[in-house]
Amino acid sequence: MAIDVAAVRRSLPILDRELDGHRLVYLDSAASSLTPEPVLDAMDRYYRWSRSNVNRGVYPLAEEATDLYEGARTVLAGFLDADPTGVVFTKNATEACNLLAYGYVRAHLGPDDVLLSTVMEHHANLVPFTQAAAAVGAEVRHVPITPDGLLDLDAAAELLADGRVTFAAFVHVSNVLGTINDVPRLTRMVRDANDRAVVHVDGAQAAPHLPVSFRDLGIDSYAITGHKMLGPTGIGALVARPELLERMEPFLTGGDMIRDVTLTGATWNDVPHKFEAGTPMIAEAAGLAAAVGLLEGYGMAAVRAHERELTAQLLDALGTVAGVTVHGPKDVDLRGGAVSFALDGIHPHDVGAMLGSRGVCVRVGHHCTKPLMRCLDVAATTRASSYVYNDVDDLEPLVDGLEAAAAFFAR
Amino acid sequence: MAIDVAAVRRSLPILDRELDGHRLVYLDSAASSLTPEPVLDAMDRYYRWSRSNVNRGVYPLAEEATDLYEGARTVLAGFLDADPTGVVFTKNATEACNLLAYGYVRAHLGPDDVLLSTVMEHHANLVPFTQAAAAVGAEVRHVPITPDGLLDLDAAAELLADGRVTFAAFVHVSNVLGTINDVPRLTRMVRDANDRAVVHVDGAQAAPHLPVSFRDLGIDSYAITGHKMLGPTGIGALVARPELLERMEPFLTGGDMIRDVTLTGATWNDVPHKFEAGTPMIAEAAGLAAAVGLLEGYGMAAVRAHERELTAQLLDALGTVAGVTVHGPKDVDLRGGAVSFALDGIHPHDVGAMLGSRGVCVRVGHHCTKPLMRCLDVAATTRASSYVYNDVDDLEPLVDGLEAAAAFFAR
Amino acid sequence: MSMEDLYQEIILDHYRKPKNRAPELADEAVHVHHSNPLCGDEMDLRIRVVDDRLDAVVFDGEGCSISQASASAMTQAAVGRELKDALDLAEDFRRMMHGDDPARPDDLGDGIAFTGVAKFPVRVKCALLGWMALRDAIQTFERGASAHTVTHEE
Amino acid sequence: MSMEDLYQEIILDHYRKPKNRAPELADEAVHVHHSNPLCGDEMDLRIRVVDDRLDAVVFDGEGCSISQASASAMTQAAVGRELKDALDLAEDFRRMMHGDDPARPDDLGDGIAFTGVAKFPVRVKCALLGWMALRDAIQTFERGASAHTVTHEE
Ligand SMILES: Cc1ncc(COP(=O)(O)O)c(C=O)c1O
Ligand SMILES: Cc1ncc(COP(=O)(O)O)c(C=O)c1O
Repeated sequence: MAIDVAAVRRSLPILDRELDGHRLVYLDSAASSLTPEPVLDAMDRYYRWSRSNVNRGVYPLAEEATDLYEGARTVLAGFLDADPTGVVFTKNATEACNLLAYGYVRAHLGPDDVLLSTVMEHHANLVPFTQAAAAVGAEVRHVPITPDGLLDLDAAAELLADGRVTFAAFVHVSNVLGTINDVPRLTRMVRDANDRAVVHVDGAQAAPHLPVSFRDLGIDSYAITGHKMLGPTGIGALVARPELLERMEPFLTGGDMIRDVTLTGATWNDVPHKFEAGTPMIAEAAGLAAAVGLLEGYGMAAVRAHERELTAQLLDALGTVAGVTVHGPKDVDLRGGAVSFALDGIHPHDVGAMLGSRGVCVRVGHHCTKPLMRCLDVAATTRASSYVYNDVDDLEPLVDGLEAAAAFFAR
Repeated sequence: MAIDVAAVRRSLPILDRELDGHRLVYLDSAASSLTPEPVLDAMDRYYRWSRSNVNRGVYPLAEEATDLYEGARTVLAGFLDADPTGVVFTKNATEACNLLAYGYVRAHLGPDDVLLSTVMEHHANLVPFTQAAAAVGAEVRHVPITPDGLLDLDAAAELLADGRVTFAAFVHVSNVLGTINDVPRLTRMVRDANDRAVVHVDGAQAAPHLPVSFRDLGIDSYAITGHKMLGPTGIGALVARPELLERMEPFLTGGDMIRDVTLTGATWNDVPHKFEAGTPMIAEAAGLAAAVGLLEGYGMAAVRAHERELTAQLLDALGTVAGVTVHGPKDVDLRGGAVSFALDGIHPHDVGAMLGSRGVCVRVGHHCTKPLMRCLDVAATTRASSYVYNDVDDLEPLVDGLEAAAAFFAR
Repeated sequence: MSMEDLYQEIILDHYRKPKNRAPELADEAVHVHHSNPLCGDEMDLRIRVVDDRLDAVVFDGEGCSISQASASAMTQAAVGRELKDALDLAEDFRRMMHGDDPARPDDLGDGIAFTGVAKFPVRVKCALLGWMALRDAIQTFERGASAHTVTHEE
Repeated sequence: MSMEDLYQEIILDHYRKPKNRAPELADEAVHVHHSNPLCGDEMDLRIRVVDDRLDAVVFDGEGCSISQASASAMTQAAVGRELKDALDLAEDFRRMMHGDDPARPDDLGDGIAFTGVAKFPVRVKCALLGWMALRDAIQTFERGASAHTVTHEE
């Protein structure tokens, strides 16, 4: 079943907004997606009907809140084909990566260990691990990219050859290049080189757009973030093998994550609760569960097919604009819907301003991937990124805006 | 101006809910407060009108989102009489305490330092610091309580006498005893003993209920949480002197908190952004700002006066029930609206179940204060806690329920 | 959530007049101490074993009515059984608390009155405390030990 | 957000035909390099000082139209001024970017065309880059040094 874009758009009142007389064309879903009404309704229902804190309440509101929250865990686990016991809710994907960096890397690795990363990582999946590596004295190696923006797996093989890589963290889908990395293959390479290695994947740009089976990926942990997958702000998750969580040290400490506390020490609750300190994001979990419900309703295969088609059209459309250079793979089978490009001689800030003045919302900048910018030898890019509410009608305003920018800023 | 409880209640549709034919009587605001409609509306407006990510967007939605988010920082700073540059948004108060425990205690203290805590701390303000102290080899000392549930300041003076306490973390208002601690006085004692000492206060139960001036308290940092002050779940803050934030090491790392990133290192953004990694709680910040707006509208002096009055009535009402023992101060000038008590011979779980079956929502358990439970020599307490939407009509169902429990569970 | 669903008359009887409640047991084979720090429940369970059979089971402890009544009902259901059989019965009770129909309703005796507790997730761990202590005591005996302390939530 | 509010014709002129743009300066007193890693803007600024006056100011760099045009307009406004006076003018421009009315509109020259940028918070730092480099160059000179590198965002 194809995505009924018109129906999706009807659930998004924001799309009726006009910007200076222009129709709103939202092409910035890689930064944050729009939020359909059923998601808002789910949060509202909690606030208007079951508002209370979770855990140990003995009155009905508190039980409902707990059910909503724990139910969201099960829903997310089902969506990603993972064990609910392995789902730790965090405030965003960044916290999920930090949880692993503190709870595992800092706690268990040392100077004999080597971490594998790549040059295309988002800062969220890079800085926590480079900081952790520096703290424990471990080396970090980076898989480079090929000229078409794919991970260079031959180079990866060399980096792995000495068998010292015991931890790998890389991105599933690049937020800049759009590249869909072959996670099972790189994971096998890592494990073949060292079967004790722990493999972490940043799925922030993958879970919203592709069918994902945590089990089939064969990895140890996966970070996601709600606000990029039709969900609310303020919630993300680390999805992990429960055995990995068992081995991890607690990170944030406080209420609810303890078993017992004395004045000087504490013992810890069972996983995943051991990693959820304090009052959790209850409304947000309800909202995320509703967002997952929508995505499951569309079907992730259909979501992917829709975006593959739209990305092909976007690449074609960009090809018609003089001076546009697309970064990343041109083959739509190898890429998602985030498309970064340069417009010859014009700074992305100026491009973005022109597009914004015409109602076209794109992101310009380094997209939290400074090392990748250096590889591409650019300071910034302009990025258009699509989702289930976009269709081919959104491409013409983009193309027109780019042509207007080229004319306006011509020297 | 007194609080117009009827008007507040009209903004809370949840209060129209019936539980098994009983009117909902919500006396669990110390766990989490109800959320009035204007707060929900503020979040809705963001999602339906300005939904996008903050920071560096060059289109109007992104600027509006950034203004909402940064505006919330200013609003919260104004409410607490603090510098907006010192406001770091976190997911809850627990994260705020952890931020300080990692960014300051673990980073800067060592075996020569002594931490001062108290026996009445919530786990959120205890465990992060005992863990940090253990990690750096520092000693922790605990101020005991007097029989009426006040901090024993004579004992505190002894604990401070050797001048070795360089960090103190204590609670402003106890979530169990209700005690309002004399923060300026204990802070002066700490500083008189060692003028380099850093003083942190857990304001989770104070900011919702009392007028608070961060400047006048004379402390270095203050933790609050949105969901206890009419705000949404998923947001809290560490409010600190900017100079303290400058001295702190980064904690969560990733996007937005960096200045520059290379493959192996990073430099950090200015405070407070240095401590806000990844996509923040945008809708939640808008909701929290709206909640603060409501509280400012009521006037915090009026909120306090309302609760003082209601607490006096609650203490009187509890006095009429045979077998009830109230923990904590009896003088309503020394206490807030969270009232813990025992019902002779009946386990709090059973009390809570009886009350819950009659629509009366109270919390039973250790309230994340295990060490305090040991001091009180109880396993758990029953706690009734009020807020701006409660009035004297809520006390009768509570008293009736307690009498019903006493009869039902009589042996 | 009505009080009657949760607190059946049989439960209140056991709560008011607990069976086999004692702080000591002559010739005890095993003594286990279980506690649930989240609830503050504490349970001491002692068993005497003769010919692979539970010759006596006594408990002592503190906790809510459900935990105390359930332990009392458990001692009645368990005493006299072969160890393996008692373990199996404990497992049956555990599954009942998770919403399954019990396979041995008759053998559970008064324990069957706790079916309704399964609908109250926060109280399930209270009802299980005594049974889990029994399971641990038997397993401790089978390991050849005589005492064991467990801190848990379920 | 109309393009015209932001990109006044004067700004586009400076962008298309920058003044005092050069990679070198004979007899330079100070060379500063400023960069804004968030935008990727880079700016080299060189000054020559004669008798406490800015005898020459040249810039070179990469960045968006606003940053390049603002630096160009800045060089025109600054050259020939006493150091103290130029510092004061830079401060006037900075305050204008934060929404205040400029105290010396005439002295800012084409710099006044950037008033509208104050309404676009994300672009303010672009407009400031050249002026902040100027301030730093003068302060570096006053410290008796000849080169300085600054990485900043404002
Ligand atoms: C005194 C006190 N401190 C800290 C907290 C923790 O707040 P949160 O759960 O929102 O992190 C609470 C709430 O339970 C509290 O009562
Ligand atoms: C690939 C990737 N990883 C991680 C993140 C971080 O997500 P969040 O900001 O929600 O923590 C993002 C979003 O910017 C991303 O695109």
